[in-house]
This record gives sequence, C-alpha cells and structure tokens, in this order.
Amino acid sequence: MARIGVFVCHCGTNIAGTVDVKYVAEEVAKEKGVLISRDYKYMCSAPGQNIIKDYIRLYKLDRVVVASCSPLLHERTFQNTVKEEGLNPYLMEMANIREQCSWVHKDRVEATQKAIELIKMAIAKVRMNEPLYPKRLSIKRQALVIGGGISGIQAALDIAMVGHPVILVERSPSIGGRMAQFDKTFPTLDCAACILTPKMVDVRSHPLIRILTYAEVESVQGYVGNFEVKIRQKARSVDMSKCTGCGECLQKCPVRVESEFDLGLGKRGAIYIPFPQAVPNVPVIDREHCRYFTQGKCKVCQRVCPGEAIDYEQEDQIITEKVGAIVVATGFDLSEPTEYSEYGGGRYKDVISGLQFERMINAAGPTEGHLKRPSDGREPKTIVFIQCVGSRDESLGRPYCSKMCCMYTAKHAILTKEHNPDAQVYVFYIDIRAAGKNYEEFVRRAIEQYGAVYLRGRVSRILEKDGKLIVRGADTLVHGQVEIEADMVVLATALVARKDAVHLAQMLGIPYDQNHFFTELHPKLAPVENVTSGIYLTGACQAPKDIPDSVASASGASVKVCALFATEELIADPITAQLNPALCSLCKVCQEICPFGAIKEEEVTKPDGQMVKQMRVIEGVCHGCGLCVSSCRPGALTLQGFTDQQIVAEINTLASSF
Amino acid sequence: MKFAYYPGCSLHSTASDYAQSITAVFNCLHIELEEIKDWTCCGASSAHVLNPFLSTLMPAKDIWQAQRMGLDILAPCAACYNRLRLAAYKLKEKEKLRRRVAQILKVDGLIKVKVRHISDVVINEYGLERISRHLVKDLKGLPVVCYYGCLSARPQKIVAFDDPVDPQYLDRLVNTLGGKSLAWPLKTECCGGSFSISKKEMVLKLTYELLSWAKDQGAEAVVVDCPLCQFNLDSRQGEIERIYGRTFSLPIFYFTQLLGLGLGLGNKELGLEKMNVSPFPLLEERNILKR
Amino acid sequence: MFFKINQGKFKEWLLALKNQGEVYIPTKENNLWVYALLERQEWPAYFLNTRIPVKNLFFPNRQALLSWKYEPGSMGMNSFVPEGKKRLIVGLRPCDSRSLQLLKPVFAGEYADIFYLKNLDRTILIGLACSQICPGSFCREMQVDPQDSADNDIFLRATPEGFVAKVITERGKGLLAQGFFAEAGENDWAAAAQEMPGRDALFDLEIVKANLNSFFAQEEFWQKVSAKCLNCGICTYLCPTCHCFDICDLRTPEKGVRFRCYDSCAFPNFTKMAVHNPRAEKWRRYRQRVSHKFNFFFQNFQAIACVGCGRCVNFCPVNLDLREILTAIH
Amino acid sequence: MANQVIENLSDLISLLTELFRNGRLTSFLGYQKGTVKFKSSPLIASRAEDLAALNLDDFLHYNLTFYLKEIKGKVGLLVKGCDSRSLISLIKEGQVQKEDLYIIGIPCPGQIDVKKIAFSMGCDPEDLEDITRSEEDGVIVRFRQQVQRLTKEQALLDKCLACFYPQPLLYDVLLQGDYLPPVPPKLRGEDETARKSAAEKWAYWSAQFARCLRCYACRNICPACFCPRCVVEENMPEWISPVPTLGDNFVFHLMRLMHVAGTCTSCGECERVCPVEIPLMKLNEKMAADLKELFAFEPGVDLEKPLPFRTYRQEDPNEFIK
Amino acid sequence: MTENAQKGKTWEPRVLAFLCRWCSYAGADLTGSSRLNYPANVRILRVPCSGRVDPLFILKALRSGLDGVLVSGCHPGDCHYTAGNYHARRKFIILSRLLEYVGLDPRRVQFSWVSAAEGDKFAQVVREVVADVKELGPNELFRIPEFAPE
Repeated sequence: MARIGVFVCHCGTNIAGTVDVKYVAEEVAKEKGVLISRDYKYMCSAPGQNIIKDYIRLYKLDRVVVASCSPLLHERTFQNTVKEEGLNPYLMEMANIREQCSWVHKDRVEATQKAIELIKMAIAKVRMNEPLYPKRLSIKRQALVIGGGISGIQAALDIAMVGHPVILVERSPSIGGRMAQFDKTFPTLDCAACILTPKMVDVRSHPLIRILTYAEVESVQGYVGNFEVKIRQKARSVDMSKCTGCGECLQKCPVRVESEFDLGLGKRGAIYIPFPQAVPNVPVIDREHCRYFTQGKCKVCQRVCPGEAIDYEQEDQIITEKVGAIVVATGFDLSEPTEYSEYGGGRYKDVISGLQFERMINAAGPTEGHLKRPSDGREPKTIVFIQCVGSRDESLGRPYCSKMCCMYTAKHAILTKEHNPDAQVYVFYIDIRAAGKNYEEFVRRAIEQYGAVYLRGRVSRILEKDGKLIVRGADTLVHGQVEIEADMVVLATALVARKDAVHLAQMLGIPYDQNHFFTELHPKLAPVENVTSGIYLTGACQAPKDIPDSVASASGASVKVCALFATEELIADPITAQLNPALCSLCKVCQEICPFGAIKEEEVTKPDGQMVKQMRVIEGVCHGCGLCVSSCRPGALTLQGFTDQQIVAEINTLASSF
Repeated sequence: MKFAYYPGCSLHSTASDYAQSITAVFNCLHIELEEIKDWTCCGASSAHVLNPFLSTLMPAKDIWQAQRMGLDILAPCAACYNRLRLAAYKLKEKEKLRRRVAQILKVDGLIKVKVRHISDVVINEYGLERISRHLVKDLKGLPVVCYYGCLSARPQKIVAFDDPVDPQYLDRLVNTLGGKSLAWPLKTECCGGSFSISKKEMVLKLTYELLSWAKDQGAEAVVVDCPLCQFNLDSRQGEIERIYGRTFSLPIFYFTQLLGLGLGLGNKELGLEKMNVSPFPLLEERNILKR
Repeated sequence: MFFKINQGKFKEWLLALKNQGEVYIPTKENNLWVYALLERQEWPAYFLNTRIPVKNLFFPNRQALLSWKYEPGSMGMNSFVPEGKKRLIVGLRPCDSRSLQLLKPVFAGEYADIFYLKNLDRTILIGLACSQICPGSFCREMQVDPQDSADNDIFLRATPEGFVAKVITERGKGLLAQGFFAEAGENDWAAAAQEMPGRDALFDLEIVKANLNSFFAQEEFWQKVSAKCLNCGICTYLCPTCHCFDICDLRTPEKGVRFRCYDSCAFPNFTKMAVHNPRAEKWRRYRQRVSHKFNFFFQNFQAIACVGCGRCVNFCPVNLDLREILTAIH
Repeated sequence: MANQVIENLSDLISLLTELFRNGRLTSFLGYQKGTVKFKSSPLIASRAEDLAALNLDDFLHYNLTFYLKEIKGKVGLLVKGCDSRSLISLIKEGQVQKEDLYIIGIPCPGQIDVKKIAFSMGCDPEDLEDITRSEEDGVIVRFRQQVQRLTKEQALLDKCLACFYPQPLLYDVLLQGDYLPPVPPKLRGEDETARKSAAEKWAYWSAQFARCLRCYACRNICPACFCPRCVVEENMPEWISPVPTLGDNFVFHLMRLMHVAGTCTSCGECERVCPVEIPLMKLNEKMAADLKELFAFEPGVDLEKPLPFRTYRQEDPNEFIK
Repeated sequence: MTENAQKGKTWEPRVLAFLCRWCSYAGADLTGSSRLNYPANVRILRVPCSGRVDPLFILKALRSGLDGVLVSGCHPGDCHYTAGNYHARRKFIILSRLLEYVGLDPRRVQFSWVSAAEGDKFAQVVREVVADVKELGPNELFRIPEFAPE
C-alpha cells in the first residue's frame, strides 16, 4: 500500500484566488493511500519545500503529489525536494492546477472541482510510479556553432577559451555577419569594423576553432552529447591552402555583378571576397556568373593567380563531425522594402533601406562613404527616414517591434548631419523606443544637437516627380498633413527571421514561434536553452537583438555549453522505453518507426543454450517519445514514467460509468 | 465565356457610353453577358455609411440572383464591384450575417458565385494575347496615363487584383493597343468619387491635382475603368479651369472605348461624342479616327 | 396422462400462457435460433434446435452478482437476487432439458447457487420432440431420447394437426386445465412418435467411460486429436452442460458491480496461475475437457456431462469432431 | 515465380511424400474430408503417412495460414489466391520466412457460401440436403425434395465474387485446375450500413456487438492475430473486461481491427466462424477501403510496400485535425 | 456526471485531453499565463508525444463514460521527436473513421495540432470541442442495466 502525501500550493492568490485550496486538500485526503494532505502559500519557497520534506520524514511517505503550477516550470524543483529526503525523484507527480486550472477558469466551484480531479489523476498515477534511475551518456566535448556573425564569433571564442574545440559554420564566404556591413554603432558611434575585425582575427588564429565558411549544415542526427552533423562545404573553386589573398584575381575578373554584401549598391567580380577584411581572406568563384563556368572559356583568374590556387574542378564536400553541443546563431533577415508599394520601394531608385544606407555611408562601402542618390549620384540634401516599415503592422501579420530601428535611424540622422551639416533630415516615427544604456540620450542628441526633425506620424504616400520624392504623411502632434520634397527616403525595414529558419528548426527539432523566430526553453529563466537539450540559441535568430544583447546571449549560451562539457558523462533522463521479450512477437514495427533508431534486433543465447532473435532498446539513444509503445500490439514495450498502467489509472479516475 | 451582367445605375445613366462600348467590344471578343433580372442598387456611396446591414442586404439580393443563373457576376462600375465583392466576402465569412440575410431574402445555401471586375475579366482572364489577335487598328503611340481609382484597389485583401498603389493592367492594355502608357504615381489616388455633388470643392481639388499630374507627365488623354472617376475627371474640367486657371482638355476614355478603337469600332458603337471633353480633335490629329 | 391440441388452439394457448409469466419460444434472430421472449413472433413452423443452449437462460454469460458503492468510511452493498418472476420455456429439445438436470448437482452442491436454482425453480419447461437428427449430434449414444423426455413439466410431440402433450409434473398439469387441450390417450401419444432416420451407434458410452482412465496417460493420442484445435471458446460456450465461470468486477472510482461470466477450459490462460500454468499446452486442455465431461464429472455426480446435442461438432471452426475422439477411445 | 505445375492430387501427394522423405518438410497443412456436411476439415500432417487423408472437395473455406502461428519448422501448405495474400502479410510482419515454407497454390473456383444459399432458401444451413457445383460455375442445391439451380452470384461468397487474385500471388508449385476468372475489384454491393444516420448505425452495431460471446474464435482463426499475448488477456492494465458487456465487446472488436489494420486481407474467416453471426467482414472491408483511399495501401499484395502503420507521408490527410 | 443528468441537474460534459508535453501542453500553459478562458470541462493528461497515444486510450476513455476525448500534438513537421505526430495521425484518422462507421459521432473524439505558441488556439479548440460534446449530450453508449446510477 502506497504512502502518499499531497501538497496543494496557493501560489499566493494565483491559485487560491479561484480554487478553494483548503477544501481541495480535505477532499483529496480521502483518497486511498493518501496519508497526509496539506496546503501552503508557496510550495516552491524554502519553507514550502521544508513542509514537504518534514512530512516525508514524519509519515515515511513513499509517494508525493504536488498540486501547483506547470511541471514545465517546477517539476525539477520538487523532484529535488523529495530527493533531498532520500525519495526517488520519479516518485513525485505534479498536478497543474495553475496554468491549466486557476488561471483559465473564473467559476470558483468549477475550478475547485477540476483541481480535485486533476489531483486525483496525479494520485492514481503516482501509485503506479516506480523509482527510475538516470542513465549515463558519454559526451563528445566539441561544439558546433551555426552562424559566423557577432553572436557566433563570440560564442566560439568563449567556448574555445575554456579549452573545448569548436566548429564554426558560416554560409557566406566570410564570417562577420551583419555587423560587418555596418558603418558605426550606436550609441557610441565607434566604427563597427574597428571592434569586429579584431574578434574575427582572434577566431581565425585560435587553435581550437575551426572555421568552415561557404558551408552549410546538411543534417543533424543523435542527441545531447552525441550529435552527428553533416556539413556541406560548398566548392569554393579556390584552394584555401594555396591562396595568399593577394587579390590579383579580383582586379582582373572581367565579370561585374551586383554585390550581395553591398545590397546592390556596388558591384563585384565573379571571383570575389565580400569585403576587404574578410576572414578567411580567400575569394570564392560565383559559378552562376563566372564566364568560365557559363561559357566554358576565360580562366583569367587562373592565369593571374601567382599561387595557382584556382581550382575549377573543386566539388562540394560533405564533412561529418561528432559534437556534444550546438549553438544556433543564424541571425536575421530584413523585410522587403517593396512590401509597402505606397512608399515605392523597388520602384523609386532613391527609396532605400536602412541597411543600404548603412553600406552607402560606410567609408569602406561602394560609395566610399559619400551619400549619393542611386538614381543620379547627386548628393541628397533632404533625407526622410521612415520608421516601423514592416514592424508593428498587424496587416502584414508582423505585430512585433523590430527594436533596433529607432536607434539606427537616430544614428543615420546623426551620421547624415556629420557628413553634410546643411543636409535636412526628417524622421517619421510612431513611438521612440530607446530603452537601453545611453540610448535615449543618443536620440535626444540627434534631435537637439543635430537638429533632425522628428515627426510623429505615418507616411501615407511617396510620389516621384521631376527627380524629387514627395513624401506625404501625417503629423499627429499638429494634427495636420505634411508634404516634404525629399531627395532620398530611407525605410527602416523590419527585422525578420531567416527565410529558411523553419527548415533549420525542423532539422534540429527546435520549436519556433508564429514569426519563425526560434523559441527558447523559457523566456525568462532559460533564455538561451532549448527544449532539445544540447542545442542553445543566441542572437537575433530568437528575436530582434542589437549587438550588446547578441554578444551577451552568446556568452550565456557558451556558459551553458561549457557547463554541459564540465563532466565526461551526462546524466540523462531515465524516461525510456523498456521491452519484455516474452511478449514480443518480433513484428519489428518498433524498429521500423523509431525516429532515433533506438531499437535493434539481436541474437541472444537462452539459458538452455539455444540462440534466439530478440529486440532491444538502446537506452542511450531512446528519447522516450513512446511511439513504439503505442504501436506495440501485444504490449511488450512500455514507457517508463508514462506506462499504460499509469495512463489508464488516470483515465479510470474519471470513469463515470461502465 | 459568359457572365451575369450587373450594370448598376451609372451604366444606365451617366456612363451609358461605357455600357455602349462594353456591348460593342464584348461582341467582337465573343464574351457573353446576361443582365441580372430586376437587379437592385448596390447601395454604393451611402448604404455602408448609414446602414451597414443594408449595405450587405442589397447586393446580396443581386448575388443570389446571379447564383440562380449559375453565372459569375461581371460589374463594370468600380463602386458596384467594390460593394458586391465586399458583400459576397461578408456573406462567406460571417455565418450569422448570412443566415439573417438569407432569411430575409428567403434563399438558402452558401455563396458560390464570384464577383468580377470587368478589367480583371477582359485583361487578366480573356488576356491581351487573345485580344491582340482581334486588333485591326493601332493607337499610334498615343501618350496616356491610366487612372485606376481607389474602389477596385482597396480594401486590398478583398477587392484588389493587382498592386493597390501601382497597378499595371490598364497600362499593359494601352501598350498592347499601340498606345504609350506613362508612369505616374497617382494611379489609385482618390478623385472624390461619389462626393461629386455633396462636396464639390473637394472633388475639384482632387481632380485638379490628378489632371495636372497627368498633363505634366505629358499625357494627352486619361484611361479609366470606373464611371465615377470618368465623371469627375471629364465633367469637372471646365470648372477647374475657371477656379485654378489651368486648361487641360484631356479626353477621359473608358478603357473599353480605346479597346473598341483598336478593334476597329467607330464613334457610334463607342458613344464617343457623349464625352464632355471631345476626343475627336486628338483622335484626328493622331489620325486614329476620322469624324 | 395425455392431451392434444390443434395448431390454432396451440397458438392461442401460447398467448394465454403470457398471463402466467414470461414465455420463451425458439426464435430466429440475426440468422440464428435462440429462445426469445414471446412478443409478436410466430411459433416456428420448423426448427432443428437453438444455437444458443437453454442453459443461457439459467446460467447466463453475464450474471450480475452484487454491486457496491463506496463513500469514504462506508461501503454500501446490495446483491442481485433474481426476482421470482415466473417463466415458461416452450419447445426445448430433450437434450437441452436434460442438460438443465445435469447441471443441477453442480449448483446445488454444498454451496447452493441461488441464481441457478431460483431460475430453475421459477421456470416451467415444455419440451418438444425432435423431428430430425441435428448435424453432428449423437444424442442417442448419450442415452437421450429425441422422442421423449422426463426432464420437463410437459412434453410435446408434433402431429400434422397439432400436438400431443404428455403431462409430467403437477405444475405442468395446471397449465393444461384451461380448455385449450382435449383429453388424449396412450395411442395418440404413440401415434405421434416420429420415425427418426436410423444410424448405428458410433460408440458404447459404457466402454468409453471405462477406457478414459487408461487413455489419460496417452499424450501422443491427445496431441494428435487436439492438433487442429483453435483454443476458441465456441465448443464450451455453445455446450449446454459446460459450466465453468469467471468472476470479475466492473468499477468506477466510487462504485462497482461484480459479475459472473463464462470461462472456457480451451483458453490457454484458463488455469494460468501467478507463475505456472498446469495446462499450458493445448492437448492438456483438450484432454481435460473430454475427461471432465466423460470421467471426472461422472466420478463426482454419477452422470456424464454431455447430452450429445452436437453443437460443439457442428459449430467447431475447424471441424474438430468430439464423436471421432470418443469413437477412437471406444 | 511459377516454376512447376502439378497435374493432379496423386502427383501432389507423391511430391510431398518425397519432400517429407528428404527432410524438406517437417509438417504439411492441407484439407481432408469433413465429418459434417458442407465442411471439409484441416489436415495437419507431420509424417508422409498422414498425407493419405489429403482430399480436395468443393468446400475449402479454411485459410490454413493461421496454423503457421503454431506450427513452426519447414511447413508445406495449400493456399488459395486469398490465402496467399495472408502469407504475404505474415512475411511482412516477420512471422514467417518464405524460405521455411513450401507453398502449393491450389485452384479456387470461388468458395460456396452455404449461409447465403440457406438464407435465399429461407432455411438454415443445416436443413440443406446437398450442394454440388454445376457446369456454368453455379451450384445445384437439394432441399426438402426440391432441386434448385443457383448462379454463382447467388451461391459464392461475396469476397470470391469480388476477388481479384484467384491465382495465388506467392507459391512454389501450382496445382492445375480451374480458377475463378479474376474480376476487377467491383465495389461490394455498396454497403448500406455506411449510409445510415449515426443513430441508426449505432443501433445496428451495438446490437451486433452486444451479441458477442467473447469466445475469441474470430481472433484465434485470424492469421493476423499472432501476438504471444492479446491485449484482452492483459490485466495490468485491464483494457477489456472478460465480462461480455457492450462496451467491452466494442473495445475488443475495434481494438482488434486497429491491430490487424494493413495485415488483414479480408479473408473472412472471422465472420465464417462467428457462432453468433456478427458481420465482421463489413468492418474489415470498411478498413480496407479506408486504407486504400487514405494511404493507397492494399493488404497482402506486394512484399515491398511498407505496412500502413509503419510509415507516413507528410501529405497524409490532415483536414480532420483542428 | 451522467447521474446529474438524470437527477435533472444541469449536466456538464467531461472531456479528456491528451496533450503532448512539448507543444500542446506548453500551449495550454501559455493559455493560462495569458489568462485566456475556456470551459472547465476538460481534464488534461500529459503524454510525451501524440505518438504515445494508443488508440486504446481513446476507446478506454469512451468506454469509461467520458463524454469526449481530445488529442493534441505538435504541428506536422514540428514534432519534438521528428515524426511521432505523423505516425499518430495515420492511426487517428483510421480510428475516427471506424468510430464514425459504427455510429459513434466523431465529434466525441477530436484531434488538433497546437504549438507551444498557440495559447489562444488551445482555448479555442477546447471551447469548440466542449460545445460539440454538449450538443451530443452525455456519453451513455455503453451503459448496461446492471449499472445503476444511484
């Protein structure tokens, strides 16, 4: 006969407000095997946990039910509580009477009744619980970082610093990411390159960091501590070992195409490096445009290359690596300026995006930092900046704030003025969101010191006439319409998830939200972890983040990786499938459907010496999804922690007839 | 191709030339029209402001009528199109509303028929390629701006069948006809629409801007596919001259009239002399059509 | 003491019997013959025997024994004693009437089973002589006379005009004293006897009884004869004399009912204990079935627990024929 | 795959005798004369001597493959077209290995449906006196001194009338004889129960299920029911009570359907053996129809295609899910 | 519950919801933390994955007199175990079609995909299911005479 203790939490008024906890405690005390049932204000608090411990000792409890918030929040907490009293943590069950009861129901009677039944279900289940013992897994102490932007770079450096090897995979030909495209950074206005490039060099020169640029993750198998990743190293057509980065080929290449890095404002050759400080400083051949690959002749680059590094025969390679942890730092994309055709993005040459402006004003950019209208190259006198283009817009299904725009627009306003003090700058905004260290001050400077004109309101239309852009909008502060004749308009387009974010998420088995940003395990308490253990998130792949936030989260993720790598062995969840060969019909449905290949057939010798075939669950590989269990017709398989008996016991507590 | 034809009030009055040209053109293109029996007003311009329910109920009657005919609705008037289309949308989306309406009209079943704008049908569905096979005359590079108006552009999700700010379909047609469509940014700006009588000053202001933009772009005529736009732009030019002191004398063509010219039709099929700003000087000068 | 009755009167009499209690007659439902409550259905012109044996009305496959309700601190219970409502079963064949008597000692032993006994007590049996030999049957080998039976209150023989009735018990007599029946004599009774198509006996029951003990040890024999067996419960569930049962509860958290339902010695887990199953192999179970009917039962109650109705033979899915085994033993 | 054709029964017996002698066979599953009318009886031979009883008559309803659950080793067996589909299913379920079997395909002119005939005659199968096959693949029935000729539509099992595989799909040797010409799988006389209202359906099916005695003949005769322990026998937890209540019978039959889905070839044995005439074939065929419609899967026709519950397609039907 | 119905009290349906712990259970938590409301008729049972839900669970629940069953998992492609919901989906459609065939109204057994971000959707789904079951009335499909309500 089980000796069960039930502990009902008030969670202040969160639960007690709608659920009559006293009554609940009294009712469930009548259940078979319940020796003690108590309620308390905050079960998760130290005194709360002590109550549980005391009663375990006092009544020699061997099962515990905690009725409080969601197990996703506090299962671990209470498992530890009972553990400290020498009880196996898996003999504790939780009834979720907050998120799934008190918070969603108003009627006190109904909620109380429901709470009682939820607890009864938990009691019925816990009766059937058995002590479980975590299994130990070896850990491959090498990390994979996906994305070579500032987050990825920071994470790689931090992890390597502790002494663990890191593989840094970057899709484009060079690491550096978005930050490499920026001119200066707010609110300090120090130049992005000056603070980024040293870090890029550190990464390149670090003995424990292996950089794979122009490469993409193809597939990820396995589980925490033991991932097997396949990485596609795209054919660079340049032998990295031979190339000296002299740049001869870059000058001589006869092809000119729009540079992705300069967002169409500048041109590059078919053989190119995206930007001068690229790491590695080794060009790639863009086979789509290369004359040799398109027309079969040219080979100029090969001729001029002193190091004979050009290799047209090179092919994609698949690199397979074992890693124990993965850091996802894939960053963000920007929404298309064409989304608002009333602003003429894409139609009017002189309507550009914030990032294009960033390239334009960048001394190392296509215009050497001079402001030039894309249409005629004249210097714009009047520039209108429009914020929230694509952010905070329900009609586009993009309700969120992109967070950065207010700040970089202010930065752009200032930079414009610094380039050309008598330029006139207008900024249309909805609200100014400058919550950050020295951010508000920065915006005030743009307005007060640099005289940027901030207009609170939306722009309704932009009309192009005689090479001028007529910007029509509302100024809600003067309750009137405004019309500005501008030379150039800069749209602060929204930060959005990478186009292929969902694909990556599904490959890694990580959840994502309706905007396709990756979802962390807990928005507050586990901001860099993920439901898939061993995979960590950092940077703008989670949500719009500026540089300080990205770097901070990168270091956070790195610490998690290092914590995981602190021991050779990983203590893993014992919730796995178990197989009883006596009941197995060898139909092998389990083997065929197991998503992790955790079930294998093997030959065993019976006591009587004869060899027989048998199925076996490889615990280390089993994730405990229970798919095999529900598919096993004779019931030879069972899932620890979620056995048929436990689940049926829960169902039976609700039985009202037969 | 066959459609349930919903002319609406304009095409029986101010825009009878529009109606005339449509009939002529559709004959050439072999697109059949069957007028919806005793159709009622679409409720445009007032109903949706004064009595939203009525603004659905009125078009609903016509929609169900068409449903009985088993034909999609073709509406030449942008206002009718807008009202009918919105009503059909509401009846699909809002089950309660549909029941209530159906009860009053003593009808049943879900809305299956589509409400189509005439341009959408002629240009997108029938297609320029097929049209060009019928063309016998060339517009000789006649420079025009196409003015689409707002009613077939917004609400975008429900009524638009092209970009709501910079649509192209009329331009494509004009170019196919051998004319020269000029880019301009006011394609779907408001012309004041049905405030023509109630708020004349505003309408004059708006149309003035439209016409001067058009003129400045070098247009010699404007092409429209909405009777309200045509009315405002065409009939107000005199007053505008008096108030703003600028002469335009820009003929305002229905696209069907230009198309008709391309198909070799003449004045009496297309009702050209009904236009306030006579197109004949222009057409003769460009020797597209002799009077 | 004999009476006779014509077709028309007989049907009226049946309806009249309804005032006495629930009347059951052979009825074809869903393509199978059962004893069904007499409502609107006609008396069957012709039938061999019911597929579901009459025992089902006395010892049903689902018998609620007692129910309970649990409130904290208290446990309310009440038992389902069959209410003494009178029943009349008309048209049961001699084999089935015999089976009811055979089962009596089982349920009337030192532990008296009120459910069976009360059912027997409240039911008047009106038997009917056979006109055909059922497929698979061997009643005569089992000393059951298809033309006569003393195991009823009244026994009928069909005639072209109607029926001749033989009154066996007092309560039987009571039923006839109602003006439907006319006096009849020994000769009518004899005349009503039908000629059953002859077949010489397959085996002599006495010898079978005698040999069974010695056969018990012959494993190969049992293995061979039981090889076909499916381990299904048809033979036992359709057998008028099989009476093994299981007891189990149906329950919700706060209340439940205790049931008695059939069980079958053919089921592999019939004798499954916590760790061991004395009859794990099929042949042991089949041997048990035969031995129980023709040997052990006799030792306990001096009767053979088989009436030769042939249901087990005719409805066996794999045509495993008891007669062949008995013949072999003979 | 047809490598050999056997002329007649005696040749077959001599072939089998040979196989027994040289150890290619340890047991053989065939047919012998039955002891009641309109029934043959399974023959389980473990020695060449037993083969003497081998006999093929007009009543070969048994799908002998179900014996493979019990009888292991090198087994030879007779299969009709439909039985061979069960074999394919069993191989896919890993229950038998083709190389352990010696499969003899036998001619099947379609099996006689005694119940159907009796029903059309308005009597019980027991009352029919004699059934013999007529030339024009119908039958001649004798019943209460009258003789009646029935067409094959009136006389044969529905499953045979709709059979697309009268010739075994899998065999080592083929016995010569007349095979029912394959008919394109015509939709079984449009299942009327499917078109009833929910209430009517429930009324119908609850009546059927309520009758179930839980003798488990349907399960035990089913080749697809090969589990060492069936869930009805599981008592921790007790999924299904032994008490034959409507609810438990309902769960039992639906559970069984779910478990044999994709393996069940609608051979109809369950319905044939049911002592209380539950129309189980309706359920089997409903299942078969759904598998075909939803997953383009036909049970027991090819060895490659994975069983429906062992695979999935991303574009599987999803509309029924909110 | 069904007793109440007979006592003439207002009957309230009881719906058992199997939620996968990664998406739908988290989604249900989000419903709570966003303080959305839904009827209290639903009892939530946490399973690792919709793939863990054996059709027998559903049959068992119906058989035990529960008025409705909801099974909810991750959206296709989002399964934490990559394919659990795909396999489950096949079993579920076959099961619900069988139930429908034998005359058991499919609205008693419903399925949904609810992600961890769809707290509002979960509330909506529960509202719909409870409404449906209310309309269907108490599940007395398997009541037997021996089972006396009181």
